[in-house]
Amino acid sequence: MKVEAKTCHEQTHRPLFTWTRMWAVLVLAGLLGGLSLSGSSSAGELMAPPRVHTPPGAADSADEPLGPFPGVVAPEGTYEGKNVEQPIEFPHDLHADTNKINCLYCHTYARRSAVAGIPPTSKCMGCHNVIATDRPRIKKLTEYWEKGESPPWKKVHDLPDYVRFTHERHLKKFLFDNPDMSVERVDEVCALCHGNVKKMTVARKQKPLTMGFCTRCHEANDGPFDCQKCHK
Amino acid sequence: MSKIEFDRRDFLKVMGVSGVAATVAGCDMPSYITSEEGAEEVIPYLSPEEFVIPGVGVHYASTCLQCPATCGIRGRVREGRVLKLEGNPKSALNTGKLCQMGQAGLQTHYNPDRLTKPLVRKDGALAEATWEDALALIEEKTGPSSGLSGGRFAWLTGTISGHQSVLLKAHLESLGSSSHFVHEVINTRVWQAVCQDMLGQSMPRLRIDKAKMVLSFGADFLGTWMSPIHFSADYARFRSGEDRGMLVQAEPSMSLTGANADLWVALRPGTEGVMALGLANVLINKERMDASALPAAALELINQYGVSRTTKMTGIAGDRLIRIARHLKERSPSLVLAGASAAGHVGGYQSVQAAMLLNILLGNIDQTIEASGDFALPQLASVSGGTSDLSRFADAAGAGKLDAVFFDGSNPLFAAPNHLGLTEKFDSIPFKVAFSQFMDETTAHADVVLPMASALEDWGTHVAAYQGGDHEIAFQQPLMEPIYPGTRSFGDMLLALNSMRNPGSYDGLEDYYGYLQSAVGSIPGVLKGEDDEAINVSAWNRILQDGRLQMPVDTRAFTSNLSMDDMDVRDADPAFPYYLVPTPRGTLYDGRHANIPWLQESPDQISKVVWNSWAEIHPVTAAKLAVEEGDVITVTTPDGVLEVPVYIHKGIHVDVVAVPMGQGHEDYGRYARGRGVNPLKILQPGSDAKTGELALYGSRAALAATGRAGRLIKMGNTETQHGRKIVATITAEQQRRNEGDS
Amino acid sequence: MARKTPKKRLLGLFGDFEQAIKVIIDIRQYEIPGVSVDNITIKSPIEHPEIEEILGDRPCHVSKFTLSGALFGLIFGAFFLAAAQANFLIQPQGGKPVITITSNLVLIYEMLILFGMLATFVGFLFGAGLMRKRSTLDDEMISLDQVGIVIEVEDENIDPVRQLFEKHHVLEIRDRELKDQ
Amino acid sequence: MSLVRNFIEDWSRYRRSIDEGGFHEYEHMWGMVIDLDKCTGCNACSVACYAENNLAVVGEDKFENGQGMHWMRIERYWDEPNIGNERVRDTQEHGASFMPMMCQQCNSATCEPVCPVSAAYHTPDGLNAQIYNRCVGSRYCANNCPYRLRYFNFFSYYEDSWPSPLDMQLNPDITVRDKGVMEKCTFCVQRIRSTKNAAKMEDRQVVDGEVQTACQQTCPTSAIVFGDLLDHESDVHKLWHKHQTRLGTTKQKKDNPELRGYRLYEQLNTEPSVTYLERVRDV
Amino acid sequence: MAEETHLSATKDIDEKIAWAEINSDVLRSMENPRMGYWLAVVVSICMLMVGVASEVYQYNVGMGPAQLNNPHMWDLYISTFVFWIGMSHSGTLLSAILHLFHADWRKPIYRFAEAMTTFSLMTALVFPIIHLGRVWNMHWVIPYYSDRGIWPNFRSPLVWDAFAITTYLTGSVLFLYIGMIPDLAICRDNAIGWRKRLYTFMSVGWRGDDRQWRNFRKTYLLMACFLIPLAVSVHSIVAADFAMAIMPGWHVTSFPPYFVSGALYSGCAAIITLFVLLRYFFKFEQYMTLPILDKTCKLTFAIAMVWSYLNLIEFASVWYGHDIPAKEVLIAKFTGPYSPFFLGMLFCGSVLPFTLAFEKIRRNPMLLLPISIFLNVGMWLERYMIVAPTLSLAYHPWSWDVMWPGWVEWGIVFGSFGWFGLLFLIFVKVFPSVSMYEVKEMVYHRRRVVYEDAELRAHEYKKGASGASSAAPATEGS
Repeated sequence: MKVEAKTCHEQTHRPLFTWTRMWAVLVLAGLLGGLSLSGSSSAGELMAPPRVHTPPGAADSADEPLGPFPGVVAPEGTYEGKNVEQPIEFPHDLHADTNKINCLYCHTYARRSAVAGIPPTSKCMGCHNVIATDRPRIKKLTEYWEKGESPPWKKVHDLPDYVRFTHERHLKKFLFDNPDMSVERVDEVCALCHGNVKKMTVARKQKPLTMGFCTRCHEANDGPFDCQKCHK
Repeated sequence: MSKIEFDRRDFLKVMGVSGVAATVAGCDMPSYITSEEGAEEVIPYLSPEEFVIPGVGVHYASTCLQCPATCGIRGRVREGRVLKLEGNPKSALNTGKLCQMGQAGLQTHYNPDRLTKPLVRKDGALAEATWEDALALIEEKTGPSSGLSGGRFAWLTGTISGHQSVLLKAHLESLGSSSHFVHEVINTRVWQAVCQDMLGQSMPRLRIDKAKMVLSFGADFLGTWMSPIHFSADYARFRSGEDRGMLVQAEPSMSLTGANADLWVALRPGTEGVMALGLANVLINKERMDASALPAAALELINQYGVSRTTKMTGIAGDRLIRIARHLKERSPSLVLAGASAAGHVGGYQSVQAAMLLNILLGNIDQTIEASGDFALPQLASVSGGTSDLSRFADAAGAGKLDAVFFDGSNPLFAAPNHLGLTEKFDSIPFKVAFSQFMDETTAHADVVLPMASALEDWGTHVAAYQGGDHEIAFQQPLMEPIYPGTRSFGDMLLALNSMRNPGSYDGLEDYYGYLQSAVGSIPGVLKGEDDEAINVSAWNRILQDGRLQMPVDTRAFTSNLSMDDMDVRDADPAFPYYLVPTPRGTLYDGRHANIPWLQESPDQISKVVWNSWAEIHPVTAAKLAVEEGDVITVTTPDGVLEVPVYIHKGIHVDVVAVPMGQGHEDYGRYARGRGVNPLKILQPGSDAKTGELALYGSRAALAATGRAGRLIKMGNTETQHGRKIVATITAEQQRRNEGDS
Repeated sequence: MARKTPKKRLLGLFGDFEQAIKVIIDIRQYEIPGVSVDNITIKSPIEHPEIEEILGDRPCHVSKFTLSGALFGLIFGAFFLAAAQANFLIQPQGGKPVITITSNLVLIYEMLILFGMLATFVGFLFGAGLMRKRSTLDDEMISLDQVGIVIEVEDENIDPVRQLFEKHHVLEIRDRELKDQ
Repeated sequence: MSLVRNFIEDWSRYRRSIDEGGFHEYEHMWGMVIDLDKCTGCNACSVACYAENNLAVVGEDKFENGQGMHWMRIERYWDEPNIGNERVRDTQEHGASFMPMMCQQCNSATCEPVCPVSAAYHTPDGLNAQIYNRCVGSRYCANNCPYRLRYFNFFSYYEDSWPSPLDMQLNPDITVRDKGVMEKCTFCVQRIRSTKNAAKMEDRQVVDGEVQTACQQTCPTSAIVFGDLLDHESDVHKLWHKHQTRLGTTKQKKDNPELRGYRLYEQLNTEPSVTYLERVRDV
Repeated sequence: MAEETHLSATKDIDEKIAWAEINSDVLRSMENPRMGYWLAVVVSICMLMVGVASEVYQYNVGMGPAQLNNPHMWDLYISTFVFWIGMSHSGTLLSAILHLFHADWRKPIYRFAEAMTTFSLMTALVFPIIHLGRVWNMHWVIPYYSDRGIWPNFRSPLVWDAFAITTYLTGSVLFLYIGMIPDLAICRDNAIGWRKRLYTFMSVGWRGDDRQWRNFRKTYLLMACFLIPLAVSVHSIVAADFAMAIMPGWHVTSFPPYFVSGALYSGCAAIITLFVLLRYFFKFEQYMTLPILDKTCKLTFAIAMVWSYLNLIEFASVWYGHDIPAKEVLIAKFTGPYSPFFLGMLFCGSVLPFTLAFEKIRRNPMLLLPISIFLNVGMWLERYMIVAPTLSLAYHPWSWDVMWPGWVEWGIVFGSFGWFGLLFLIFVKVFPSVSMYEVKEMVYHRRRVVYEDAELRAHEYKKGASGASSAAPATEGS
């Protein structure tokens, strides 16, 4: 007797619940699941098509969340940076906030080079030859200067070696080419990626500076998407 | 990468630690992690110049010293490091182009095997010493109190020119000596002698670009002969357009130029002159060319070399000879060159002479061979070296005529054939000082070794022996601050040596830079007007920015003094049936670049071998020896034996074995030591009668298979295209039809 | 099914499948009050498809799970892949489509099978009532070579069932209060 | 919803076949012409490439194993495939055939679609890019390159190839590749990048000749011409035009079949951006 | 073994075996195998250690010591990967296809065949991972949501591989597991200690009631239906790794069926090997009988012929297709440095299977062990001959190069056999390697056929071709 030959095709449907309805739900779930799983990457609704540069003004629709200043959508993301021990505890707050020194005065390379640069020691001494010469930190600085050395500052904002980031182009886009901005407000531009350094002494990393952080901002502000633009 | 004016020389400091290590193998980190804060240091400049911006490269002009051609270079400098060398477009000699040796100048500069401290021989061994000790020893042996003077002191250098040459001569004069041996293995001395004798100018300008046909007897003008980069640009013009020139190369083993020839002729070594005379014979007797310009003695000689005799002696088919002659006649102006393989024989002078005779017969003088005149400042002109100085030096040293010798820029112990017995003679000199960047064969035998700054850290002026059109002084300036504080500038050393002999002679000059500036300032009309006191700084800066200083060209015409001697062709010795050719290649050159990893790994242009020596033989020879590619053979001359793997190709005369020079270092850096063989060592004695140059191409050898397979490391695993269209070739006729305008 | 009267579960172990079949046939024929074929469970060491004939059709929903899983895989795969490609930061510029149908078909096919199989498995777990607390009314011999019949009966109807079992040479009978479960 | 918009827009966005003229929204299309008649095989380009691109010197043993890293290599062939029908002679009468080979920057590259992680992709500049830090090292791209122009870091060369102070020479504009990464000629993308950067800073277009690749810059005979094929005034475009080589076809339709321009293995439909001009010999 | 040959010479299984005996025989195998088993375990561990050491070295140093080079970017890793993927097709074939065709002789042997599927897949999975230059980034091949907005390249056949293998692994594990649940319940009822807990957990409360059996039957059938096209697609996709490439010798249309047939072939050969070994280790002479071995050999022979045919087709299409580079590769396979391997592959793959045409050999386990191993050597060579010669000789002659694998590569390949062996040996020790409930079914039905339902059997047999015929035991005189 070939008992196995009898497969169970004589089953009758007993509608426990409607399968058609369930399949309709499935279609929807698949569609939404597929779309959202892959598409929810990055800035959600802000996702602009990466290739076409929309003409200026077109992006300024009202539902665009406002950045810290006109013409830019601030990159999202925060980071709790650790305190870096520097050879001299440089007070950014004192210089940039209290004394209202423009960021670009010291980080002068930012507008003409890929790197912003640490100011040369001669620049520090330019003022501190006369100002606050009795403070311990300045004494330490003077010591270095007299030895003919620069203080070995520690890098706080460091990108991996395969990443190319240029300060000059970002400043050009957000500051110099931005009709709503003036050079005096450069600190707001810097703050996009460096956090509010004005309120710190030694700079702390406050933004994650990850690729996602970069790409989200590039999406929101129509930056380029070519991998080779940033990866070397 | 904008070019910014050079302002101050002391600004080539390496910036910060992290500036140097800017690119470390950083690929390992996944990109969702960023670098840790505070992990790296960034050290700013103490007080920067306006034009130095971190992250922006600046170009500085200088001069390449990788070979004697003195091409202009520009170095890309960033954060105080020189990153890349490029040709200097302002240089008339190389117009922005550079060869592989020039590119590799960086690795001479950054070489890990550079000497960093002075060495002094103590108890038979070299030991580290301070500069003060070393200089004190030199003062003791060669200073005024040493009693050394006259011919008992000598300098042995490579090709030297410019203000270094001036100071060196001053030093020799201060010792009352005139013994300056200038040694270059790869040289054009015979050519210069022939030009001097026949045309009255040793370095006439060669207009390859104007020629419609170039017949070259072993002149590897694209590889190592005279000024290869200059000639390469000329060659490009020669090859383009409707009048695309024809290149015929006759030589025993294929050089880079031969590899580019329309027609490559395998010539029995030493018969270059015979072929030239045979061609002259055909031109006069068959092609009815006007031979009135030639003296009767020459005509008589030419008539002795009829087609059949020439064919028999050279091994070239008669119809081929006639065809070349016909082309020479049709394609006027032409240019006949004779290079190392023609000159490197006992009768080398005559061979080159015959080639020059052919030029005269073809009417090329003042057409493609232009008068170049002498350099306006003869004291700066290039003192070109040769191998005759090597044998003279060996003789002098062997005869015990030398008490103290200074060495710079040359490695005679590597290049000297065994028969000169130079090592023993060298060791017999009581006091030997080597100015060197590296520990090489010569340095290792010296008594005092002074570590020199590299070419990219030093000041200097150079004058090319072969000037490409405009006469120029090439300026060498530092592209970065010395990597090793223990090294010193050669110019500074010359100044120190001079002041050692004549205290106070160069007072008021801070260093060689100061000397150079004042010396250039003393050239009328360059930095100062007639009655200016001070130097025009911006003019000086402009010179440094250009890296070149134009000098007025002397337009002295040729004088003609035609003579012709009979060929001196030696017969084969049946015990040594093959000719040994030590091939010069523009890679390791005469061996000085053997410690440059880029060049060791740069495949040879012809055989594509890397990191080793090889012997080129013809397939017929290989069949006789029953060897295949990579098998080791012995190359035996009466002066020694080499064991070397073979590379078999048809670009070589059947009776020739070619071993490239450059490898076989016993004492050099890590990349060179113990690698390959040095063919120069086993060359047979013999020299050109007129110039005294060693007959480098005149050695005979016997070959034998060892039955072992050797290590022949090659790039590429095929010799043919297997029927694919990889390099397609069309005839010049087709090209001429279609490319009239370019 | 209202549970007013106390109920018991009765397990009868039989040495032979044929005997067990006869028990069920008897139950069908004699209609013991309170015992319906629907309340009978047969436990056997091997599969006996032929009992369907006696027990009647019972539902099996695995294939519906399978179909829905496969459909989900198909739709999810299609949209997931296409959306991922369309929203990729860099877009291929070499003149090729962004959403590549051919390669996606291959992947959708795999996704269909993957989700189909997973759903089948889940369906099996649910459908077979696995992953539940193990019934104590069980015997190790069932996994060896004996066949068990489990019948839910009200207390008053237990005796006829016992008699029936014994008539067919039952090896062992166990019972359990239903509220234990 | 921009998500859906991307979806719909991208569906056929780049799908324009060769017959339709191909995709033409490139910013640039960097291309090259190499005149094989001018190329003397001197190797200067190769060493310049080592210097510019931080190429590792692998050493004798690894070179023997075929693990050398010459992005630009000069191949030398001895045969004369199509010049006359002379008998095989016992000397190498017409010299050697030199072939400078670097990444052909195919527009329809075989390496791109097979990369599992999209580390090989096509840029809006018409370049065939390789993102080193994305590479997982499956080496599929190199297997699928008919020109065999991709090189793999079989070892970590950093320590061995650049003993101090050789490491000071390393170009900071380009990463030093670690073990397990595929690399290849990039048409000196760091130079393109910095030139474009300079141009953008001055709000202008890149002009022809402004970007020079290291090999082109050093070539003693100027056999290499490099530029933007989309710029109709560029030398490289003029040469392509003159020799009637075109992108977007597997078989060049030339008015004059004797014109020298050809692309390597065109029949494979890889669309290389490098045109070679045939070598010429006077026979 | 010899003394029972006469007994099992005609019947797939002795229908007189008591069920209790089946239980005790199989359960016993999980406790006290022969010494040979432990020897095999030790050998496997040693082999695995070699592989692990090689991989650790390679991880630290790079892919260089594997002796890969510029044209030879892939070598043993990928060919061995394809080999293991091929091995994995045996379980599916035997179990799913024969299940659909109701060939009941599969029952005693399908369990270990399925285990082989799973474990050879697990072995295969190792290779594409360790052949990556940067193993630590392997997860980039998997499509997952990332902050960076980048995805794998769905056009790459390697990504298809990742999808296909994951699916296949999931599927085969499920298939193996579902089929094992009733047996796990048996184990549960007989085990103590940790085994009890393990089996209790894994048998998910199987009680053998009719509802479970009903769903089980349906599920098993559905899984089989999924697995067959899946197995075909998996190996087609693996073939696509090559066929999608532009390289001569790879870019072949017939590759997918060729690969599938090769896979079935090597899988069957491996089943023979393991059949003989398990039969010996666990004294399974009563269940893994010679007639079943005989049938397996016949199947292997048939597939070998299909494979040989596809081989010839491939040669012919290359030869007459006149694509020069492809032809060069083909000629080089016959004459070049790889020719010993290529001819060895043809011998092992196409000539050696003819030995299976003889019944005496088919029923001689001692002979079949080496033969089946050589068949698999042939199949391994086949994969190597697909990968290596094409890489040696492709379009660009300048890069032609012959490269022989280095010690690291050999070490890892060697280790993979240890890895597979260890997994398999652990499996057969922990889980019943013969399906008890199905052998019981087999015995049950046979018994009914032989003693009770001779007439019915005759009737069914006449209906014949309706699909059940293969189940009819080829017995003379009942």
